[in-house]
Order: sequence, then structure tokens, then C-alpha cells
Amino acid sequence: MATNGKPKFAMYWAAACGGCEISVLNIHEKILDVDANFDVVFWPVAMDSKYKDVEAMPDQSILLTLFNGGIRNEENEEIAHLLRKKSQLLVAFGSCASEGGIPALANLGTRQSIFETAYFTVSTENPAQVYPQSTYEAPEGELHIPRIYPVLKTLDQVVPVDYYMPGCPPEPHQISAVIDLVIQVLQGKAELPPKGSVIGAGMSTVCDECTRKRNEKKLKKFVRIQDVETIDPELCLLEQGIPCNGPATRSGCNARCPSVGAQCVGCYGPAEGVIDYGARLMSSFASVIDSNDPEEVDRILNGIPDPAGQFYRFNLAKSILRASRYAWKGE
Amino acid sequence: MDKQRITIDPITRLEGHGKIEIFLNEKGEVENTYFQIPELRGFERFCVGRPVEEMPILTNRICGVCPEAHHMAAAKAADAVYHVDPPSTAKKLRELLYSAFYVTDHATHFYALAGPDFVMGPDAPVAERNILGVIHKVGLETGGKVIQARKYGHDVIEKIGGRKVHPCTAIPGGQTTGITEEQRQEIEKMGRWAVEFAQFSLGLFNDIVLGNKAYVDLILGDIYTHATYYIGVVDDQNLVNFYDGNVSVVAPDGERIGKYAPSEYRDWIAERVEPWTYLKFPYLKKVGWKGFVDGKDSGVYCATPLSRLNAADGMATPLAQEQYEKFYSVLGGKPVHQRLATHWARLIELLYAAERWVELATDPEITSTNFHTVPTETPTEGVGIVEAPRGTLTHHYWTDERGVLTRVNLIVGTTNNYAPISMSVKKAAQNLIKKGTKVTEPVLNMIEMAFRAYDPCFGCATHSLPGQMPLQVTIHDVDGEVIDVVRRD
Amino acid sequence: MSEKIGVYICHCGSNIAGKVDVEEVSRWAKERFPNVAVSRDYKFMCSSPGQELIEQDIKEHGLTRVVVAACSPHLHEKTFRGACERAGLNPYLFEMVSVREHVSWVTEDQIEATIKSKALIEGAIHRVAYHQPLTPIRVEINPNVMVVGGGVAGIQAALEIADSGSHVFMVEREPSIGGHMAQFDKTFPTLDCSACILTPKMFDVGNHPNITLLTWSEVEKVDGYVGNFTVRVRKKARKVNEDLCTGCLVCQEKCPKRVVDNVFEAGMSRRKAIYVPFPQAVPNHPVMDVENCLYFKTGRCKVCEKVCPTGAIDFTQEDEILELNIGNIILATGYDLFDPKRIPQYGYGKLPNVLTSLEFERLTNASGPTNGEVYLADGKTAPKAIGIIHCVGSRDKNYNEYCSSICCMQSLKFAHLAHEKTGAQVYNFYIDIRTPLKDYEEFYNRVLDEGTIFVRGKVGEVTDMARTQEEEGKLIIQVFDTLAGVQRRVPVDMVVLSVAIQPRKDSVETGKTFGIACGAQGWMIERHPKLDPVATMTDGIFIAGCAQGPKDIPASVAQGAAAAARVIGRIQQGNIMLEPIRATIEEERCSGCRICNSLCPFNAITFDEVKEVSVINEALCQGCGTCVAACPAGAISGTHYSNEQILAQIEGVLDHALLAVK
Amino acid sequence: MTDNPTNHFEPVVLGFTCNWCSYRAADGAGLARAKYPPNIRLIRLMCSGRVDPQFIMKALAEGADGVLVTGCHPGDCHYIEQNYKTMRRYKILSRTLEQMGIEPQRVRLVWASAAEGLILAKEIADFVEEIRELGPLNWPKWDKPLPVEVLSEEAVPEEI
Repeated sequence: MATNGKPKFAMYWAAACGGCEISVLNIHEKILDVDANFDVVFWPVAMDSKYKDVEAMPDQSILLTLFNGGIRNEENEEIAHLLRKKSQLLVAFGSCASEGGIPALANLGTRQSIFETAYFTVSTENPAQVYPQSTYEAPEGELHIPRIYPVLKTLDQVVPVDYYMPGCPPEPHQISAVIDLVIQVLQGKAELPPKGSVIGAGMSTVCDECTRKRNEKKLKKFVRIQDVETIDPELCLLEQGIPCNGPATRSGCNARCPSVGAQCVGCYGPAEGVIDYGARLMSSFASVIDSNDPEEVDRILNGIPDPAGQFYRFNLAKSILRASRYAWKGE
Repeated sequence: MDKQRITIDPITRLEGHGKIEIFLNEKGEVENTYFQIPELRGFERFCVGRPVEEMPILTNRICGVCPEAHHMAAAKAADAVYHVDPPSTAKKLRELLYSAFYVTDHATHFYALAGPDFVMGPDAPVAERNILGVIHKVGLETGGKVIQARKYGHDVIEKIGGRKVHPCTAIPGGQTTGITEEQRQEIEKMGRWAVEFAQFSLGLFNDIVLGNKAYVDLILGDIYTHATYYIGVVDDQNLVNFYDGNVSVVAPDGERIGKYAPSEYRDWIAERVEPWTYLKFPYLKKVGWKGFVDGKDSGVYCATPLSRLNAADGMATPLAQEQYEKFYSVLGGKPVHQRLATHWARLIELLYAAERWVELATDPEITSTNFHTVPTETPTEGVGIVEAPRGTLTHHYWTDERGVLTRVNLIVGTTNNYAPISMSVKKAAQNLIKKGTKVTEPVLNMIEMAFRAYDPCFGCATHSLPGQMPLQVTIHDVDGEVIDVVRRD
Repeated sequence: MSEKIGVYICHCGSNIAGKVDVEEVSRWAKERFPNVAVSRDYKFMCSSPGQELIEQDIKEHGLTRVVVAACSPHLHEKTFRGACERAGLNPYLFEMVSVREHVSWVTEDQIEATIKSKALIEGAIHRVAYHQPLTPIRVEINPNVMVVGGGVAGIQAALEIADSGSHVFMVEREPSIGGHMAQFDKTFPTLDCSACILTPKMFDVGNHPNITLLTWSEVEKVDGYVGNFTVRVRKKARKVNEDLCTGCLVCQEKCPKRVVDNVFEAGMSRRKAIYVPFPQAVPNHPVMDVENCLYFKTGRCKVCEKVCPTGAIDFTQEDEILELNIGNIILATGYDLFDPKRIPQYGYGKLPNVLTSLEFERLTNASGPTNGEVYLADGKTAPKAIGIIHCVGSRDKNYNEYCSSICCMQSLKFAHLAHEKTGAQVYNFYIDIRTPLKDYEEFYNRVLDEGTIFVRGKVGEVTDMARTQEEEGKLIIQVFDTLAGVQRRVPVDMVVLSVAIQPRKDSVETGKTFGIACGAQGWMIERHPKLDPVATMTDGIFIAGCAQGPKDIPASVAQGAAAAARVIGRIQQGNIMLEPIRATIEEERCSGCRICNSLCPFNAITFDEVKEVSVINEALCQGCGTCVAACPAGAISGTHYSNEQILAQIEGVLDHALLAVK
Repeated sequence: MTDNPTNHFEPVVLGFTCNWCSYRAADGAGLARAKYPPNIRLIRLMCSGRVDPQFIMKALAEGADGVLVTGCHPGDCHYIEQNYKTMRRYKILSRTLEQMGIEPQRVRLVWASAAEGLILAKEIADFVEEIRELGPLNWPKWDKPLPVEVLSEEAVPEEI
């Protein structure tokens, strides 16, 4: 596919799982629109890529780059800088690039502890206490692997980002919508939203799209989902005591998880204008606890055994604190 | 002083980062190769402190290519932690989802990743050696079929798992929801189509590959052959099973040296750390680590579609069983050591998965509403094992009395094959790069074919990302000066 | 930020300038912040020249924001807002910093004080840039007023308002108005007859053209907001048609069923099953006690129906629900008496001649059970010695820590009445004698002169266990005399317990119904304990009398009048301005999760079932901001305390703080 | 104060007050000329119920070593019962902060009525002392690029 007059499109993954790419493939026939309207210059899963070409390209020559994955190591950051340089529109695509995603839970602990765990598990035989090293003198010559950062960062913490597209992964119908929009813009039929805004998601939160019945909320306890005898298929999960993050999570997914009886885990991130997702969730959960007695409140809160995980499951890297004190102090 | 070095960085059409360093000696022959994995995300660390019921959701994110595998392994481990046995409907729902997933995953790999090498030929121009090329050659309606297969598979995953990617319905003791009769009918319809598609694919393989002597020679040739141990999950009749059973271990000579239950994995498997890569090298504990060598005395083992066939006595569904027998008769009996035969084995598994899909979709219990059992016992420790497309997947959790994780151990599909992949790469390199060989792109691709057979997913293995990158080879002379650059683009 | 900010630091004479280097702060503000157009320090910012300084600068420099660092905003925020307004700047584009109460007066070190002032001022400079122009909320006032509680406080309030020409709905739980005062015989210190002074007022209420009297009625629900309340009142069935009843009371006379009267007569005598609580009752329409009426119990009797000349008796009458539109509400719900059974060692309930203050009131009352004669329980013997115990259930950590404020004078009154009526020797057992008001101390002296013996000390026990001959058949009061420092056993025939007055047992629920708060003790909380004693945190709701705290008749009357004056003022304004500090919900961002629905104690948040979004009633909202902090979708924003403003202030305050530390 | 190990460290403490009780209490402390450490900076809100956990985290991230949240006594809230919600939020927040490696003592909840100026002054003094004992928090200024190399030295052994 030789370069032609069409605007250039690229997609890349850093510290991600590949789910974003799969989700893009799940737009199925829409893929053809992409092919018709763009010259795909760089898209790992879909085709052979020309990494060297990307370096060789003039700056700003890629119109649209979808970047997924967080910044876990030097290599991730280098490529982020390269693609920022080459792209007119850089989109933080998916939870990891936008907010750190699940891998950002690592920011609760130290990088050191990651190594100590990974290379000393019960099934690891490592009497010599060997750690991988970023530079290693093999008999035949020097070997390199990228240095891992102590704290996982979001894309916009290493380069400026034009748009954010949340979701783990972003829903195919949202991806299609965004592709349509960009094509419309190319044809001069539409305007791009203001820089820095969130695209491919709703203005409200998951409850807006959730079909479950909601009442005034008064919680006497939080329950673990496996302890629920039968999950009421009609009633709001939070009202059943299941700690559902829906109220604080941006809409756009059609309330997928709640619709199948699983609590919203928060992958679409904070609602418009909310700075700290977890803080919001904390104060809203606290608000519906039906007790003014400190001891009882404590008992009720014991139903959430892992507050940090509950409130920052996908967002720790983008939260106000960003990482635990252990992580950045390395203690 | 540095030897001559060839760097393949990173490798293409493999789901994950990887980097191959090939060192030549003064004679210009391959002295050694290093297959490096540059990423580590630390799930085993940061899952500690999380409630165990979150693991099916958290470990999904290890790999977006096979989140279903982690979802299943995590759910089974969590069941074990709570000592709870989910209702049979729950197990069947999980296995149904999992079978549909196998169909999409194996189809994707065969047509998009490995297919090109055979359909187009290893030395075809790069620009054609990809899924689009395949589609052009075998015809658009085949391409349509491939997309259809992915679509159907993901539809089933979404119906049962709630989401196309990263399903969310498996919880300790079963599922959060079941399926309606109406959904069941659609699922059955799609399943029957999948069976035809699988047979069609085997037909294609038969015509294009087995029909082509060059390829058969390539498959049977020595370049891609390693006599290692093989492991794979089997049911109580020792037939291949993806969701449940014990792990069968067979020696290079085909003799089954034992079967282990998930809880016993530590008696059988150990992992080795090398300082030049983030990924560990599992091996058979009983045999021991003897370095990157094959044979009965080396603990190196393999866990792939080929391994699963070698480790089992047959397939649990009729059509797949036929193919199983044909497979071994054509390739001259068990076990088959030729790595490229893995592609054929994968298609046989594709057929099995499709048949199983229909079996489960027509099971009277599948629409029952008894899909969850509330755990009553105090959570402690548990292991969950499933067969991921890329190898046996082991999740092992320890929790406190609240069911909060205190320790996590994961041995992920592709990791099992890290050692054999490294060996295959080295062997291929040694065979293909001889003194005076001009290292051309096709040569490098042939080297890549060595590991592509394993369908490695270093996304899983390292929790780094799947990714294809271009291939560049830089050849240095003895003084480290660049004397030649071969680039694919 | 293209704002032009004026920053003013007040010396407050030397109050601030003595500790804070005001010149330095002023210089620093100008230098450090590009958007600070003017920065001045001045000796008294609150003086007219000080205010004019601000007004001039706004006009001359076109200031768009103003920050004043001076005393507490609680003192002068309004002052400076006024200055801004006069100069044509919206008053809410102003922010005040307290560098006197919060800095100069509480900090030892001058440098530290200057640094802290800078920090607080930087916070304000950051914050004020995000201020929005606001206009106070104007609310029309419905002239109708509701007074809840027909005691003397409520009566006073109702009459004042009615006389001013507005209509009053008076709601009283009991069959008659009058409250506790109607049960008393004499009132201290003047000893004029309670009935004589109260009855005319009760009569006026009953007959005032501007007063609708709703006795035997209770408020069930209050909706709306200041100027526009909707109040639902349940008018309990009297079983007597008030329009037909002439108050001849033949029914009461002929009714065959007698019932112990635990309310008005404090259980000391009996009434009929159809009755008015006391002769001067207003209205003088009887109510039927359905629990005890023979007809309702046995299905037979109906004597009252037979004897009623106007056929006013109506056995089928049902409760009536009234929906009233009210502009302002005065709560004068009164108090309950402490139950001395909670102090078993005083023997109340076990020892027949141990009485409560109210029971003694009834004994001494000419229209009481004994027609004013003080007898022992046998109903004929007059007591020779009477002990009156003060502070029963008051000033006692085990019961009520507070002083009930009326017991001393009441006990002195009892001492006098007992002495007068029986000639008995009277002992008063007290902790302290508190006679702070007009003519009180004189009354105390008078009672002393009458020969009443005062024993200082908390009574330990009242018992009939005689230890000596002379104690035989007596009640012995065991007390440690803290003046003499000796244990005393004082034998008497009758003991009167001056029991504490307590909040109504349902005062907290009542508070909730009307959207106002009660303190830890249960007294309703005023807006300000000194400066705003009869208003509450909820606009349009006022409190008077003992509902607000223990007080005597004069004080209750004064509060009733004060509350009335506030309400009349409101009515005359025609409408009022409310602070525009309010929360609002952005509809398209509200997910309808309903997290906020249970949060608002003023019921300002409701759920629109059709649109599936929550809605805030701006006039009901009091601006506390709790829902703003709780909305998980960030759909609720609060004026004048927005996230942007507060976060900016945090940054500002800390930004400088850090520099200071380094 | 001088004989503690971190005697050169001057804590910076942020205080949230409600307009009706604790802010007036602070006014009262001033009127009474009660001296307390200058380390605290008070921010006025209408009610402690307005305190959003975001504010507290923002404060800690912006360099505060501790945060004091003050309001009316339970039962005395001028908005009837909002301070109970503050208490609930406070509990949920301190559990989370603990997991983030922030000592729960760094965020303290204190009730002070308008009349309790001296009590508030004492609470502030105690709190500042406690924070002094705990030492600086020094949360990184994330806005600026992370000093990865520096942190990495602390974080992992040389061979990595």
C-alpha cells in the first residue's frame, strides 16, 4: 500500500493488553471505511508496519494517531514522543493511555516489590537471586532491555494529548462514531470538539444508561457479589449493597456490566469535569450509608475490604495523588 | 570485543514485544541467539490486596487477546479459594463462552498471523504477506468467513460474558447471569456455522499446504523440529479439554510420565530467571533445567495445540477425532515434534471447539437459572488451570479470611514455550545463516516462522503488549562497524 | 486570567498592623500577581473613607474583583459588598480575608503573621478570579402566618400578628389553648392569678377575626419555603360539631363515664369521657375521649347525644386534613416536665405525699381538685411541715446538665403559698438560689422573712423509714448541708419536687418536619444565640418560648412578641432576598443515580420520575453544599463555593505556604 | 518542639471550617487573643458537608503536611445533620489514604461549636504538633515531569 493523497492514520500500544486493538477490529465492516478514508501508515495488529518510516516521516504528517497503553518504561515514553512529533491529533485511546488502567494499580506499591514478587514466586527457582538487568554483558556482547519506571504514567503525563477516548476497551460503537466524526470533519461536514475533550463517551454517568430501577438510596451494608443469594435483575446494584461504580463512571458503554448483573468497575473513568474519580466515588458512597453512628459506619465500611482498589481500579495514575507514597518514595 | 551481531527488533506478527539478538562468530556463523522480552507489568504484585472476586476482571487485563482464558482461570482459582463447586450450568456457560472464544482466536491466528507464510509462501513480498494478501489469494468470500467467525465468536462471548472484550460475568461460585432460550437458539445457529467453517479451513489447509510438497518438506524438515516434553489438559478419558481436567505430561518418546491436578502444579513445574530478559523460563521440575537443549534429559517442555494433541489420547468430538487420527497417520505417529505441524493441530482444535460449542448450546441445562452457588466456607488458597490457546494457564491465589489476596502466582500460556521458542529461533538461525549467506528478508522471515508456529503472545506472558513492528537486521563486522542493513518495508 | 483585582489590607488601627507588616503585604501583592491592578493598605478599611477608597478604585481602575484583608467576614463582609455594589461592581465579585481574628490576634511572631497573611490573601486572589456575579433570590411572602403551640408565647405572637392585620392559623395539640400557664395558680414574683391574666388573652385569640384557631390538631407535613409554605394539618375528630355546639357543657355534666385526668389535672382528679379540660378553656367546645366513651366501648349509652340541645354530638365525625398556604411559621411548642420517677430515691410514685411541682400547682389552684386547699393524700389532713426540693432533674449530669431557670422562683412561690395556706413549716432544699430578674430577689427576701428554712445541699434521699420517735409517720429528707457541713435528716409531711423542664419528647421530629435543628439536649436551635434568637437556619421558620430553651413567662412572652415582630417585618417587605448561595443540577449531566436524594435535610432535592433526573428547589436549598460534594457525576454545582473557587483557594494558600517554609 | 528529631521542619496545615461553628470558633479564638501556631491556614466553607475528599487530596498533593476538617458538633449542625455525612466521608477517606501510604493522623476531624474558640485553638496546636512529629509529607509536584532517575535509585537495586 503505497502512500497516497489520503490523510495518514496510525495506532500504537504501550503498556496495554491489546484489548483496544481487538475492540477496533470489532467494529467489523467499519474497518473498510477507515481503509477507504485513511492511509494507514502504522497499525500493528492489522498489517505490517513501517516503524522506520514513521521516524522518517515529516513532523505532523500523521493526521490521527490512536495511542493506547500507559507509560510503564523508557521505550513506551520514547515512542510516545515520536508519535506526538509526527501526529497532528494524538488521542489517548482507552483507559490505560487516558488514566493508567488496571496496570496503574502497580502505583500502590514499589517497583522493587514488583521485581521481588515476579522473580521469587513459589514456582520460581532463583537461588542465585537473579534479577533482569537493563544492561547485561552476555559472553557474546552487551544486551539491553528497557528500564521500567517506578511509577506508571498516563500518556498526557509525558506528552500533550489532544483527545481522550476512555474505556477498557472503548466500545466498538463508540469507536465507529468517532471514526465517522473524523471522516465528517475531513469532508468539512463537521467540527472537531475543543482540544483536550473526551470523545467517544457520554456526558453523564453509567446510571444514565442503566435500565435498573433506582430509588432513594439508604445502605445498611455493602456486600461482596459472590455472597448475594440472587442478584435482583431489575433493581439498582448499589441498592442491593453491591459496590457498583456506575454512579461515578462516565457513560458511553450502555451500562454493559450492570446489564449482566456485574458491578460497574469504572473503566470509562470520571464524569465530565470531575478531577478525581475516586474522591467522587468515596463521597457518594459515604452519602448513601444509612447511619450516623461512627461504629456502625465502620462496620458498614468493612464491606469494602479494598477501598483504594475499589475507588481507583482504573484511575490511580490520573488521580490527584497519582501513586502511593511507597511507590514514589520506593519504600 | 563484540561479535558480529544481527538484531531483529522487534519481531513482527507476534502478539507481543520481542527482540532477537543473533551473534555471529568470526566465521560468520551463528554463535548464539537471545530472544528477549522487554516488558513487565507486575500483576502478581499489584493484585495482592485486592478482593479475590476481582481477579476474573483484573487478570483479564493481562491480555486483551485472550482475556477469556484469564477470566476462566481466575474464576476457577477463586472457586477453589472458596472451596465452592459452581452449579453445572455455570460450568457449562463458561465452557461454552470459552469454546466460542477458541474458534475466533484460532481462526484469527491461522488466517492473519500464520496463514500468510503458507498461503502466500515464506518468500512472497512483504506487502502481500498479510491477511489482506491471504484474502486476495483465497478469495474475498473466504475473508468474509474469517470476519464472520470473529463476529460470531465475539457475539457469544458478549451474550454470556457481558462484553466482547474483557468479559465480566464469572464470579466465585458461578456466573452473575445466565442465558435465555432465545439467546441459546442464536448461539446454536452460530455454532453450527462454526463447525462448517472449521471443516472449510481444514480443507483449505489440506489443499494449499498438504497439497504442496515444498511445504510438507518444510514442515517435516529438521529446521523446525525439537524433541521436547509436551503438556496439555485432558479430561478423565485423556481427551483434549480446554476448560477443565488434569494436566497430562508426555516425554519426547511419547510416553505419558504422569498427570497432575491443578493443585499439584508446583510438584511438576518450576521457573528459571535469566538476567537478560524480563520473562521467566518454565521447565519440568522433575527433569530439571539443563539449558536451552531438547531431549529426554532436558526439562524444557512445550504447551501448544501440537502439545495438547501429543499429550492426549484423542479428541472428545467425532469430526475432530477423525482429523486427529489423520494428523498422526500423515505425520508418522505420536508424538509429532515438527513445530510447523502446530498450525494443522490448531485447525483440528478449531474444529473441536466448534463441535463443543454446538454440544453445549444444545445442552438442556444451559438455560437453567441455577448459575450461582453462594460460597459458605472460609476462603484460603486455590489453583485454577485452563488451556489457553497459547498454552496451559495456571492461576494460584492465597487469601486471608476475608478473601483478600495475600499472594498471587501466574504461569501464563506463552511463558511455557519461552525456552522452546528460543531454541527454535537459534536452530533456525543456525540453519539459515551460514558463512557468506546474504541475510535477506525472507531468511529473517523464515527465522520468525520458527516462533510464529507457537503463536506466542507476549502480551500475556509479560503483560506487555501485543504488537507487530518492522524488522530490521543490522550486520556488524568484527569491529562492530555496520556492513549491511536489511530492512523489511 | 484577565481580571483586574484590587487588594486592600486593613491596619485596623494597630490590631492588624501591630503584627502584620501591612505595607510589605500590600507591596508584595502588587508585585507578585500580574492580575492585581491595585494594592493598598489603610488604617480602617471599614470607615467611610476606607470604603470610598474601594469605590474610587473600582471606578478609576475598572477593577473587576476586590479582595479585602481585614477582620472576620462575619463582621464586615456585608459592608464591603455594599461598597462594591455602590461602585457598580457585583457584590459577589468580592472576597474577604480575616487577617485579624485568624492572624494578628492569634500569632506571636510578626514574620510568621506576615507570611500567613500573604498565604491567606494569595488564596483569596486565586479564588476571587473564579467568582461569578450573583443576584440575591427574591421571594414573595404570603401574609398568612402559622403559630404552632397555644401556650403563652404562641398566644402573644398570634395576637400581635393578628392585630397587625395579617391572618394567623394557630395550631394546638390539646383541646384548648393556654398551655402550662393555664394550669398555674399564682405567678411569681407578683403573685397575680395566672388565670386572671391569661384568660382574657385566650379569649381574644378565640374571638379574633384574624385568627383561625385549630385546637385538637397537629401539623403533619410542611412543604415549600419561606413565603410559600404548604402545611398539612390534621384536625382530630372532636365528635362534636363546633358550628352547632354552644358550649353549654350539659353533655359533660351528664356523661356517666369518669376518667382520671392525667393531662390538665396531672392525674389528681377525674374528668368525663366528653369534656373540656378546664372551665376557661378556649374554645369551650368539648372533645370526646373515644378510648373511654362507653358508646365506643360497648355500643350503648349516647347520653350526650340525647341531652345536647343543638344536636352537636356527631359520633361519625372523622379526622379532617387541611392544606394551608402559609408565609411564615412560628414554633412555640413549649416543654415537657421531668419525670421524677427517674430518681427513685426521692420516692415519687411510691410515697403518696411526694408531689411534683405541677401537682402542687393544682393543689393550690382555687379551681383545682381541692379547690385550693393543701391537704395530704388522705384529702383532709393539712401538712405541718413541707419540704420543697429544687433542681430535681436539673443541674445534674445524670439527667439534665442545664439549669431549668424557673425552679428557684417557682419553689419560692410554693414556699410562700404553702406557708400562706397551711401555716406549715417550709423547708427549701437548694443548690444555689438564682433570682436574677426584676423583683425576684425581693420576693426571695419576703419568703425568708416568712420563716422558710433554706438548706443548701443536694437532697440524697426522701424516705419513710423512721429512725427516731419523731420521724415516725413522717417523710424524712436526707441531705448534706454544705453550709453547716453536716448530714441532716429533716422530717416533713409533704415533699414538693421542683422538677426540671425538658424539651418536648418529640421536639427533634417536630424540628425535622419544619426543617430546623435541635441541639444535643433537644432544644430548637436559633440562628444566632445572641444576635438572632428567634430566627432559625430555615428562612421563614421562627421559634419562641420554651421550645428554644427554659425560660419563665415574661421571657416567653417577650420571645413571642419578638418572633411576631420579625414576621410582621417580613410581611411588610412583601418579599425577601435570600443569599444566592445555592446548588443547582445540570440536567443533561445528571444520571438519575439518586445518590443525592437522601442528602438534603431541607427536602430541596426531589426526583423527576419522568425525566429521570434529580431536581433542586432553589428556594428550599440552604446552600450547605453537601450534595455538591456528593454528586458522583459532578452534575451538581454550588454558587459562590464552586469546586473551581475552592481548589483555586487551596492552591493559592498552599503555594505561598510552601515558599514560606523553604 | 525543639527537642524533636525534625525540629527544623515547620509543618504546613490546611484547615476547612464551616461558616457557622468552627469558623466562628476561630473568630472567637481571635477575640480571646488565644495564640496558636501560624502553621495552619483556614478555608471557610458553608458547612463541613461541603468538604469534598478532592479538596483534601488536592491539599496533600499541593504540599500540605496535614489537613484539619472542622465542623459543628454532631446534632448541632446548622444544616441539621450534614456533619454526619462529613464523618462518614472522613472515615472512608482515611481508609483509602492509609493504603496510599498516608498516615491517617494527617487528616483529622474536629468538632468545635461557635463558642469553643479556645478548644479549637488547642486542637490546632495539638494537630500541628502531631504533624510535626510525623514529619514532612512532601508529596511530589507531579505537574512537573517525574524525576525518574532520582526515584529509580531509591526504588530498585543497582542491577536493574
